[in-house]
Amino acid sequence: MQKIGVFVCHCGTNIAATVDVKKVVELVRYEPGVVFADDYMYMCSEAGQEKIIEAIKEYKLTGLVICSCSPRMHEKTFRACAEKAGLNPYMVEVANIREQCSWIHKDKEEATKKAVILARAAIAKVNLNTPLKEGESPVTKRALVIGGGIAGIQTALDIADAGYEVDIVEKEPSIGGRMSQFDKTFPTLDCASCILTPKMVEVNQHPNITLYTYSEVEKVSGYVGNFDVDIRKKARSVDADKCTGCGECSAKCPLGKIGNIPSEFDRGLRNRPAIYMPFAQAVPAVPVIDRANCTYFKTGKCGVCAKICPSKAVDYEQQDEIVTVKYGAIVVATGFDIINLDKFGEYAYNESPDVITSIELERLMNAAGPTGGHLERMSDHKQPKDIVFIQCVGSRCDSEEKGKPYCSKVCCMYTAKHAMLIKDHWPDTNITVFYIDVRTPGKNFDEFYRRAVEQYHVNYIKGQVGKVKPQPDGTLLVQAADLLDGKQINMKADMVVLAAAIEPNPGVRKIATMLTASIDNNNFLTEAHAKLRPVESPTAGIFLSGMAQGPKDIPETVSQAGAAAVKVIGLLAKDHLKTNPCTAQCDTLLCNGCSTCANVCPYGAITYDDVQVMDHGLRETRRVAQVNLALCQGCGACTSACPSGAMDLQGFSNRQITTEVDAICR
Amino acid sequence: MYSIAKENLNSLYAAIAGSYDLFMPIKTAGQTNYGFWKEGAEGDIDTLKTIRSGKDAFFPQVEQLYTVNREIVPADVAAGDDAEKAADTPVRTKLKVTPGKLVDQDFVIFGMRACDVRAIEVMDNVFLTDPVDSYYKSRREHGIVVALACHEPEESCFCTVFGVDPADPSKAKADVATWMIDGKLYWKALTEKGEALTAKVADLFEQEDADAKVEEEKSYIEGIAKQLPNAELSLEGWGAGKTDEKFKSEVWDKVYKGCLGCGTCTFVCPTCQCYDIKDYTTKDGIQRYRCWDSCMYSDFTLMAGGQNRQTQLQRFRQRFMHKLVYYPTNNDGMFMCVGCGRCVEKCPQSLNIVKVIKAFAENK
Amino acid sequence: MPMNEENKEFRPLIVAFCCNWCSYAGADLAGSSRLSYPADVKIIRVPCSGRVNPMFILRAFERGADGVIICGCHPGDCHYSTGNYYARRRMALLFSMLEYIGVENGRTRVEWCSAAEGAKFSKTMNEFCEKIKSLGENVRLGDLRCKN
Amino acid sequence: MQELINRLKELIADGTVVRAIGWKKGDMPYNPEPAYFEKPEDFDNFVYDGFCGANLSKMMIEAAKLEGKTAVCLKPCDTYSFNQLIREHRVNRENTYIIGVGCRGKLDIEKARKEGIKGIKSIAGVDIEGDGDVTFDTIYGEKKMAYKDLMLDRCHVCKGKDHVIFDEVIGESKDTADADRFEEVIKIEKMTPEERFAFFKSELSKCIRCNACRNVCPACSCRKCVFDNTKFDSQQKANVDSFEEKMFHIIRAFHVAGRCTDCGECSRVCPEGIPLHLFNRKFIKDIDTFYGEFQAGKDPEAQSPLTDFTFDDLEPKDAVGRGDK
Repeated sequence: MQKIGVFVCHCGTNIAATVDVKKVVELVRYEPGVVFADDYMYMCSEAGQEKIIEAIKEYKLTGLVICSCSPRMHEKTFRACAEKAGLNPYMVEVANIREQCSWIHKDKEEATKKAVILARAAIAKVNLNTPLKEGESPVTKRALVIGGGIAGIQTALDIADAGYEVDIVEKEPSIGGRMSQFDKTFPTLDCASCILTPKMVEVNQHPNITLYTYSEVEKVSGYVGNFDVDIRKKARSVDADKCTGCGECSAKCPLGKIGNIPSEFDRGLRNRPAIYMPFAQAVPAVPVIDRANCTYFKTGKCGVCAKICPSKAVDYEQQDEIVTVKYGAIVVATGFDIINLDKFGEYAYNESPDVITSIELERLMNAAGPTGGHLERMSDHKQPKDIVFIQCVGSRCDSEEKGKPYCSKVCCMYTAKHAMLIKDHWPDTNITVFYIDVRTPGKNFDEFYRRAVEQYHVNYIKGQVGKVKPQPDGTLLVQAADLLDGKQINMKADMVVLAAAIEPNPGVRKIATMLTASIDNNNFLTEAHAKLRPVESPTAGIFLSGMAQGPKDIPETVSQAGAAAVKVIGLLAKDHLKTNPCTAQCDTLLCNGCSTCANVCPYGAITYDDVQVMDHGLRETRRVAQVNLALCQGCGACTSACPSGAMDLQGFSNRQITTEVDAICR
Repeated sequence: MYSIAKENLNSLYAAIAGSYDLFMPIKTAGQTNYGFWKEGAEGDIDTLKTIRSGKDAFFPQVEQLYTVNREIVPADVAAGDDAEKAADTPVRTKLKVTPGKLVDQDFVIFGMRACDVRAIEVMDNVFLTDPVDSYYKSRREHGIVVALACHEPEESCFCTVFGVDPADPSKAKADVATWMIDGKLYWKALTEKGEALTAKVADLFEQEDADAKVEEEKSYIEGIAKQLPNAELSLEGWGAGKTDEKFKSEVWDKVYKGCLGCGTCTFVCPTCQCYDIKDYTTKDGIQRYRCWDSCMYSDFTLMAGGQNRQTQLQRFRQRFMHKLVYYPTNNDGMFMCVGCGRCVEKCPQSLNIVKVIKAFAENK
Repeated sequence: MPMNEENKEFRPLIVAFCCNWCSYAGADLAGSSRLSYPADVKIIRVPCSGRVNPMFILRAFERGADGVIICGCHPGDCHYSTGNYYARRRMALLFSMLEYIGVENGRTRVEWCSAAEGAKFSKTMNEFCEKIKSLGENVRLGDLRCKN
Repeated sequence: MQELINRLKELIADGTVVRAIGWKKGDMPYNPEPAYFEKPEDFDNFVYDGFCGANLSKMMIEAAKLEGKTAVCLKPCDTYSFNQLIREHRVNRENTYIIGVGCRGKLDIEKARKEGIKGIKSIAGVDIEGDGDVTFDTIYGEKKMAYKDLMLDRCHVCKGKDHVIFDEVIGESKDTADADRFEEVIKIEKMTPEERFAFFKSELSKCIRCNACRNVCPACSCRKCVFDNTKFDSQQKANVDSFEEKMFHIIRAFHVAGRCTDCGECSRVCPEGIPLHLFNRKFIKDIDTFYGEFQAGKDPEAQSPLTDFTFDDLEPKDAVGRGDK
């Protein structure tokens, strides 16, 4: 039986004015377990706390009930106070007789009655309280960033600058991601690579950053502060230490001319050799051999690259290598890609080479691109006179299987960008943009868009394009409806640019599963809280950076990347993590091992093990639930999913809540 | 001998209920169980077997034993005269115990079959021997048993095996014996209690010399009883003193396998008399009550250390050893089964005492 | 104690389960904004609406509660991200079952109430009390023993 | 039946399995019991006929822990329960050899008793292959009943003749459904609250808390039921107050909601003939209407509706009073 002390606070007149404090004290004295009850003007004050401490010592109290303001206000205070007197802080319960009683009731008798009942419930609960202790788990002071795009780069740099070691895992041969494919960036029109490449180099040279390019995360185990990650370093067939990045091999590779291996980086607008660097400023400046296409790997003959390599870096024998590294935190920055357009036959993307996506346009206009920055049609290499841009191709799309329900957010701006850049170089080009809405929230965004309309006279038409028909004369017939003056439009174009919807990088699902990080219907990673914890995953120790979490432009991405870094730093700065003691616990004698609880746990905190149990003299090996206290946040979802009651929540146990119910209903 | 036409039974019930509580088979939601007859209730003595036996009359499934309440000893009293001390003296409470009410009015159990009447004798040996169970005793003293012959026994019946006579309730320890013959209920008081009851309702009856009729009915019933599939069931090898050989037998392992560990057999059984005692917390105290328990339950007599019967085999064996060996051993050979056949009809997995007895016979 | 001694007007007994992060905070806000609701409402703090086991609700009715209300974060705002989604399904099925066995509709209720919605909280509680008053004492789900 | 027996003997003989779980002849023509068969002679008492209604899937929880494989005879509807047990990791599939046995509807002796048939000596026409009427030879003369009229209620809403999981199938099955699965539930939903309450009160007041419904239920596979353990201090052995059987039956049904395959065992075994399936089926109906068609046990991978959600699920307030609208 507990020895409970009850302390009723006047809170000046806040409580005492409507609750007969003395009467409450008199009545709760009679409750089972109560050995002491008293009232005081301000319980939370120094003097008040002193009274509590004295009472704990004098009456050897094992539990406290404080009838005062909301526990959200002073629970911490009173717990600390109990601890001072050597009482376990979790033996304290607060009865909220201010916010939920004195402040909302006028009739003193009624309020007093209710105060007694609330106190009674708290007393009943304390009778079942047990001392709880925070757990501790160590933190590995190293972070993993998955994805080497601008998001990953920024996060990694910020963490590294704070003095922690960071590894970046990038599945492509070079970091840089989508941004490295872009030509210029809105709304300032400064060149993408000019601002990106310095950061890429910085990453490469940073003492705290280790790069795993052409590598993939294979397996993740562990939990916040203590992840174990297997990284597969795919065989590059080039010894990175020896290679000087001179590029001889790529230049001499016979397949460079005849191989027609489409370059992924240039979105297939030109070909690349079998041994290649995706682009000139690639980091690291080490080529890879594409073994699927390389003649040597297919036939055993050729071997030109190995012969001509001045530093004998080419190594056909190289094998995939798996490295296992410990991390304290993991950042997912897997970025995005654009959707596959096969389902949009009406735009003739697969029929005509002159119907292209915006990313392809970026490459076409990029000085380092396939055309050296000269805009031309892929069909006849003529410069297009009339260009039509089609917005929302697959964005804000009603039909589930065709496109995406969300707005891709960046298309309106980059289309305006494209239009202006083209007009700058070739002012006599006619540009028409078909849009549903033009969305330009953001600093200098609307001004930017208006410049396109007002200064560059880009022709914006509100309307959806119904069909793009390749014509015998090589031009494209664009059929559309003008929604504003309700006219049908038939328009000739030399080139059509599709603003294809963006989607999370397809690989993210696999990664999310490995991390037990939750993911939404559109494969975007979900935040721990949409408003208050936007860069954290519900799974502790997993953080979100960039497009993987939702559509963003570069500035947003960079700032979110920074935010994620701060969260990681905040975590790595700790030597130990205090774990919340109000966690779920499994009674192994009652557990059926049915996995129902694991199915509803938002934190992947429940695992199953076969353990030896001694059940009333019968020894048996059983599959039972195990709660990882470092991951459990104490929501209790498992406890109400568990049919046998094996899962229970410390601090809010089934019997504690039941007894509160009973006390209130007495 | 008295008689009353079947169609007038309701008035008989009403008459009895006028001066007694009338406990009898009543049909509710399609099933017939014993219950207290009230105006409008559908008395049903045609159904041979009520689902629950009549034992509730003396040993109800739930019975209030006593209530305990906390009484507050005010601070000053607890502290004595020292008013100073009183202020912070822990408040003491003392407990007030109120025993449950014993039955003190005569009541009538109507339409009990011979097997159920025999079951009362079985329970008497348990509850009325030292230490006497006052709750049971008071009910026995005030209960007036009106037994009814079984017009057409069913295949699950095997009462004759235990020497119960379905044809002649007057052989059973009843207060009144009755027969239902061709739409007429024949009534014969056997004891003083029976006479007293009869006197209260005599004016509903007609006098009639029906001994011949009754004899005829008896022999009809006996004729059927002989044809019943289990009429010849042999109890050889069971009874007093067989503990060792039976307990150690391997046969148990064969027969228990299907057992679900539910309480159906024990709860429909007229002779099972195990109970558990539980508390129910009320406003300012507890109510202590007892309720039927089943030795088939995994938590039957469970103790902190878990030293109860750990496997279903042990539980299963316990039940039948108790009925066919332990009880006879302690009660001069009287078996703790009356062959009512309720378990034969109701076991979800169709395991029952008959199968057990046969299994042992086969595996000799 | 559904009847209160002085006047024989029926005072319902109402148990409210409030999640710690939204609704309990909402109740506090109602308090600090002095938005009153009947004293018949007694709040039990739970970490999340997903913690509310149907057995708690039936227990409350057994013990003589006349109405039970569960408050949680708005769908999508759960502090634990998904708790209230599970609660929503559990309660939908439980309420439907209670209706099915003949318990009057409206004795149970789920309300999503954020920490900012003090006004909504007090309004909800006022409505709910009125509703329960109109339904009268809960006899169908009560256990008679706990009254004495 | 002989084919089944031969096959089982064969499986034991060639060492595929160590034992088989099937039905053993009863002492009455209508009460075969679930039993283990190991030696050839055990099979002399093996029976599989219309009265073999018991769902044997739950027995595999223990049987699959034994040394060596166990063969189990499952009717089409039983295989759903088995799948559900797999989903909940309660039974070891590797240690199980499932023989899907044919079924043309299972029989309920109570149906015969209701017809006043008693003193039964023998019954003809209940073999698994047979077709046509059932003949009772009783002390009180010969009685006849149509097979269909003798069928368990659950067979009138049969889930179909296909086994959803098996290693091999022996014998023909037929879909005996001739009624709407939710008819009874809808009938009750249409009553007034007072009528509904009266209905359940009278049915449940018969409950003797024997726990047969729980212990036979393949979904109720808890090691120790919440009503037997102290986690909610809700453990009770009898209904002291009318509330308790309500509590028990609502929670019993709630705990199997989304997991109950509607095998109908609860109603089959209730000694008091309480239509317990009405609770489970109500939940099934609601789940179907609220969250889309779901048949527990059909796919062992499928997420149970109560451990799942969508962002725009039905609000509890809209779950009730749908009848009134």
